[in-house]
Amino acid sequence: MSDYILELKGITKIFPGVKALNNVQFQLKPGEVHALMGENGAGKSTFIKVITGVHKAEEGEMFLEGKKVDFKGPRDAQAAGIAAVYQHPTSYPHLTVAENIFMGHEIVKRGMLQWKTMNEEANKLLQQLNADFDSTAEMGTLSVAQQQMVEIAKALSTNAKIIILDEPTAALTKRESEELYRIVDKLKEEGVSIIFISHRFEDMYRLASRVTVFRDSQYIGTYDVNGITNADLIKAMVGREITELFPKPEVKIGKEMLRVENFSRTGYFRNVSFEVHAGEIVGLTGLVGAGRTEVVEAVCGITKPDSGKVYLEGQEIHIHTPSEAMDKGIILLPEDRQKEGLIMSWGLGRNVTLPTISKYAKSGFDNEKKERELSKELLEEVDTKAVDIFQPASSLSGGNQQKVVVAKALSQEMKVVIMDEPTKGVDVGAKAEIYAIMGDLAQKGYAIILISSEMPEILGMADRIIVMCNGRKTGELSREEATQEGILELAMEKGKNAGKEAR
Amino acid sequence: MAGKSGRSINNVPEAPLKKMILSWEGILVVLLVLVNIFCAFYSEFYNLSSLLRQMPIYLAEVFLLLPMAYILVLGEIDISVGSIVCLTATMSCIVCNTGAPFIVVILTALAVGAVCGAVNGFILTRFTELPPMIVTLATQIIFRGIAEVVLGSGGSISATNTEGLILLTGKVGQVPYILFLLVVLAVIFAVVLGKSTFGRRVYAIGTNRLTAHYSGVHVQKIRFIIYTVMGVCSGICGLFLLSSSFGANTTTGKGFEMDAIAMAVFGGISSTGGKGNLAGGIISAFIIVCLRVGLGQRNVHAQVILLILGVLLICAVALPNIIGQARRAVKR
Amino acid sequence: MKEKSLLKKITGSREALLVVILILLFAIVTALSPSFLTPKSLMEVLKNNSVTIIMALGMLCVMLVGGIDISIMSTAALSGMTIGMLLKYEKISNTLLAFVIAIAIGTLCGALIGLIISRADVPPIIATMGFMYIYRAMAYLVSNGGEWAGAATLGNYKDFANKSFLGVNSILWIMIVCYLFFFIFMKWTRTGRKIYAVGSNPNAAEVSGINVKNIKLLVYTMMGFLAGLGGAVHVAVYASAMPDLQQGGEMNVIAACVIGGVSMSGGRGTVLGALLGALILATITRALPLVGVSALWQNMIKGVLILVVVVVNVILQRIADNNALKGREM
Amino acid sequence: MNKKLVSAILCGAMVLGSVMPAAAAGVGEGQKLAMVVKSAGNAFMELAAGAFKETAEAEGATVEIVYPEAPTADAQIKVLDNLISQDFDAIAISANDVNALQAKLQEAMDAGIKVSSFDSAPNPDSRQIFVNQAGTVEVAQALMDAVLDITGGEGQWAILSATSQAANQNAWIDAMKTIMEEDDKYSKLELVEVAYGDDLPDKSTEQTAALLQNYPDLKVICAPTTVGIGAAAKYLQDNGAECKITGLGLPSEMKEYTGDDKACPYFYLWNMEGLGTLTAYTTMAMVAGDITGAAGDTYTAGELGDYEVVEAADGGTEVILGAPMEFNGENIEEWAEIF
Repeated sequence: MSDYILELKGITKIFPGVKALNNVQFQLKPGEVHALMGENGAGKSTFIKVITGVHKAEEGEMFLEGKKVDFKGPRDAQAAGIAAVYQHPTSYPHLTVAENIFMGHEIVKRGMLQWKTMNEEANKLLQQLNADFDSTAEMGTLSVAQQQMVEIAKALSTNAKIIILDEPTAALTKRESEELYRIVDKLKEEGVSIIFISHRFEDMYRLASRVTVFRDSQYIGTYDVNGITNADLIKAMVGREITELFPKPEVKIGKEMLRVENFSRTGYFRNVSFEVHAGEIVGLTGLVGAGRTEVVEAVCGITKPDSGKVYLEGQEIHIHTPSEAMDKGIILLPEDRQKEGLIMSWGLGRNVTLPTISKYAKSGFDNEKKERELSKELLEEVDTKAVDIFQPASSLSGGNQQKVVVAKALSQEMKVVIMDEPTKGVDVGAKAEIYAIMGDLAQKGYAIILISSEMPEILGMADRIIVMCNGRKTGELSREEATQEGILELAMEKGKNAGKEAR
Repeated sequence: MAGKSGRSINNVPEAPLKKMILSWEGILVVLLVLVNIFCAFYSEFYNLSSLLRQMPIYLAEVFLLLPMAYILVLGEIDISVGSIVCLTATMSCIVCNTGAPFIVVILTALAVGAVCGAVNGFILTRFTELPPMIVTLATQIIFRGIAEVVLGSGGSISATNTEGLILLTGKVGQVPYILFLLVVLAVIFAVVLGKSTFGRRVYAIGTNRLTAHYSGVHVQKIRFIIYTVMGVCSGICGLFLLSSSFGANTTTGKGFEMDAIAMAVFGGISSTGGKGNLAGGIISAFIIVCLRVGLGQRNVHAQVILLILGVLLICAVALPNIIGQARRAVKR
Repeated sequence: MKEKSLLKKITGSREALLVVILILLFAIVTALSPSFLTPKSLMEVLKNNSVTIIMALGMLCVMLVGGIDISIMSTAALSGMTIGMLLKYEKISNTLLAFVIAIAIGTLCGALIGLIISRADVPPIIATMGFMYIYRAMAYLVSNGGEWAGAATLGNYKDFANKSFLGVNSILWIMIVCYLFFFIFMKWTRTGRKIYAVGSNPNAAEVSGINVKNIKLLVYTMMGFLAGLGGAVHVAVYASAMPDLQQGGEMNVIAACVIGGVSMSGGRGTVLGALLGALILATITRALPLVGVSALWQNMIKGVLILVVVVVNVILQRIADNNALKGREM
Repeated sequence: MNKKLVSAILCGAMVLGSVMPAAAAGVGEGQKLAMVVKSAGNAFMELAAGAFKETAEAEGATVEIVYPEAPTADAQIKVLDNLISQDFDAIAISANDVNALQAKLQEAMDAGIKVSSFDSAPNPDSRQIFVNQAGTVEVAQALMDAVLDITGGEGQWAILSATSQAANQNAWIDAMKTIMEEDDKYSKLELVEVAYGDDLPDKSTEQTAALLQNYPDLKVICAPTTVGIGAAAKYLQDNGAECKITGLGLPSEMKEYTGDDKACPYFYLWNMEGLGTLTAYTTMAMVAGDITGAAGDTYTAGELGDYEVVEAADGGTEVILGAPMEFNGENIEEWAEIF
């Protein structure tokens, strides 16, 4: 009998044109929580898909409890007791929670699905996870965190011996992450082995006993979590040292640029007021679903607010469409790069120039030469790792995609820049670069609103922090007075000012 | 700027000529030549003058292809155009019979078409949840239904004042006016789609509607404009049909929407949106016209011609995919 | 929690809404023409729209996976015409055999479409448009260029539609069996739920080990099966087979599904919804001549009614969503 | 690349589509004739087309039967364009619309092609002659008398037509209305509605059902269209309705429903094959220069006998095949074998 419940040796996986994994190895001890880290594009997700049988490796061997196994598809892995919770919830929005949990291993009697039993079983699992929703709820109506919980319930329902969590906390708020930690601890106690992928160091320190690092499709090393420093780990991941993660420059705060007064939209937010000054970075935080994104989307004309006023440089403005906001210099970098920020199948150049194309067009006709020059200039300015401006946005890593989104914003005349979760799913190396760009923009005198759920990011970058809860602004803290605990308290001030308790 | 590595990003495009030859449009041009050679051998009557003489009635449908390409690039579909053609032909015929100046007849056709298109556009932009297919299916029934009501129990109207209509069927030498008009419009539509900022935005909407909206593209406005233009072009089509038959009836333009969509798809414009260009669509329109004329001149059964077109259509879309899959399989 | 249960109520009540619309329609039509609401008349509504009602089931499955099939009536024509000709020239005389042949042809046609769509990645609307021409042309070829198989030549087959088992008309039986089967199949079997899963999130389906391609193949094959059956039913009900039978009828089937709340982008739709949609459409078709709408106006009013039904559906959904938002805690 | 394969398939399909002519000697020697039917898949048309082809080929002519892709005037225009390109001597057409083909048919005539029409006539300006299956008035008269007879002289009746724009249907319906007004013996008949079944079985059935529900005392439905009469007869017979049907139909389609105790006591049709034959002789005579299509011309149509061109009601000229034939319980078996 082997020491390891799962062992992979010499795994190589080739996609057309790319070696996604190059001779990597991995060992998982029974009952341990093992973190798998590395920058985006390092091959973690591909590696997971090899373990779960979604991809088949060209070379290499895999041993489960010492026995060599060869998965032909996801079903084989499932049968062998391996379950994965993927980065993007792989749920079926139109189906119920119970169905999502039991998809693929439904309870069947005489060829008929046993709905009643499945619903009951699902409810039991959900209770174990302290979930606050029913198994007959439709998946699409749940929040991201709740969906994540369903995914975990799904992994549990297969009685898996090995559970793989691929960035489960990326979409979760602090509080929800705590909930997840609790669940993972509980699983560990029950003897389940867990592979945990995350960009967050706090996740790793909190949960894992060992950590394996991948870089550029290669295996770098496996370390004991207690025996490695933060800096060493970053070095292993990035291949170089990062001196300062939050390069917040000292900027003299200028005049008021944007002021929002008594902004309301039924069902999303109510009576939100704030202002931003030139050179200032204002952090807007709160739990997911607190209405942060909705507020700025309404400011930018993407949705319509029911009431409220917006002032730009002291003048009241009326914005009805996104293009009006852009004309006035209010630029939004949307939260979801792939769905809202970029056209993934388009070349980088065209993505960058999409909002501004008519500005340098000659009587409605595109000036392609100028367009190419401009996009090259902007993409180089934010230091995008790209070969040419014609390669599709989908070929870039998350961090570089975010840089393209920034370049797209830079192509416009900016006064106020609103960045919605700019580092979500971005690896640590690229994060630092994005913070640097942010600092740079502030120095140039733009007013910046930074929406983020990541506490260190908010604390590290913002001059002033606005906290929202349940559609209301619950507090405002200066850089000096802000602490993690203080923000959390405001962010969870559920029902304190609201009329009646939810539910 | 911080973290500047001085990395340079290439912004010189590939040689356009090479790209052009290997593209679907390149293949289509070759196919157009082949079809013409084939037809010339197949039918003893197939020559330029017979082609030019027979072309106008087919070309009327090509007017529908032009805006239909935009709609397909948007990732949408309009199956009401055949009915708009019917309604415009009917209304302009009525106006024509009152003895109104011909320019009024033309304006009527365009205006009626524009109104019909705008109705589609209005419903679709107002109720964005509704799929275009079902809305235009309903208006397809409605527009033809209005024509049926207007035409009354005879179901047919005939032009009594044909002076202006005859003008439309005129020719320069052997080349009919309609071909000139079509070429001019085709160039305009193709250039606007391929080279203008408007066209770029249409592709943006068709590829990722949400990103387009976030990037300041007036998604609903553009959709409304395109559906209205679709109506206007249906008006032009209706006008030429009116001039070729000196009348209209309840079956005028029936099934034209499918013909227009088939031409566009054969030309490489994907029905899923964001892909293809009008050059391909127009070449494929001429391939289909030539093939139909050539086969028709040997009196091939109409259903057999449709069968051939059906096979061609599926092959045109399926073969590149199958070849691509095979190539990938071989590489592995 | 409150918002969730409200949303659930709305999505759950889509069918209830349709039932209300149907009852309203019934009430209006009956008020204007009392003879509408008699068992005989209702039976005729079902029988005369049996082809649409049966095929709506297949279209439901196709639309659930985000596809569409506009070739169905050509498939029906090909299978219907084939058995018509076989019966006419006395190659076969057995009614059951005729049904089997028609269904076999339909299934084959559907499978071919499914293969092209699932294996060669051809967009469904394009593939089925091509096959719409192809199968229709084949129906003409089968009919020797345009022969009909009339009542006199169909032998026993034509009596099938008038026979009753246990006091219920045989065509109605076919519908009942189809709907019962699909109701169970879609709700209680793994394969049925896989169809929903593929439509709801194809990528997730792929990852969780569902063979998306085979599911697509399956739904188009089932559609073909029902189209073949529809062709046979058409020949039985009208006692005549013509190569142009049911031309343009595919749009009725699609409209029935959309009215019944089946989403064109996949994932949403129920067997009951498809049935109600088809019944609403059938009632409209039946009612227009009954309530004395002039022949000339019938098409236009039918179109307007379809548009009104789908638009009203959207507006009600919006009102419901809005109410759900208002109910949200702040 | 892949297109080569496609063109190979194409060639195969086209060879199938072409027909080799047969040679013989007769009136039509060396003539090249085309017949344009209303649409493919119309059994009724096939009878006339078959007879036309057989007759003309027996006389030495080359014949093409051409089918438009859809039963519309637009599709017929495309077909006519093709025919004009091919140097035909004559075109015999059954028009989908009275006026829509005028421009094309005139172009054909200008190109020296003789234009005859049959079954459904285009307007007088777009044809040189119309071979009328039975005089419009004669048909209307026969149908009116049938209605009078079956109703027993009084009561409600309705018409179930094809489409609202079918030229021949409308002509008969108008003629029937005129006859009804002019003669007192029809005064007790009440025409309650003209319904349109669009030549679709389901719509025809729906319309029949609606007629019965709306007019419970309806005594007769008159359907001058083959699809309509078939669908209505099936509906009436299946439901054992009191109401009877008469009209114009194909004996083979109507065999099941015809007889004294059945839904249809009797109905009419002309000799469809005779129509094809007469059209063939008429067309050949025009090409040969024996007639010009003017009123008063006479010619011999093979075994059908001698015919004279007369003025038609619409101002053009026509030849009339003969009176419509009555099919009833006694002769239906026999005729159902023939067509």
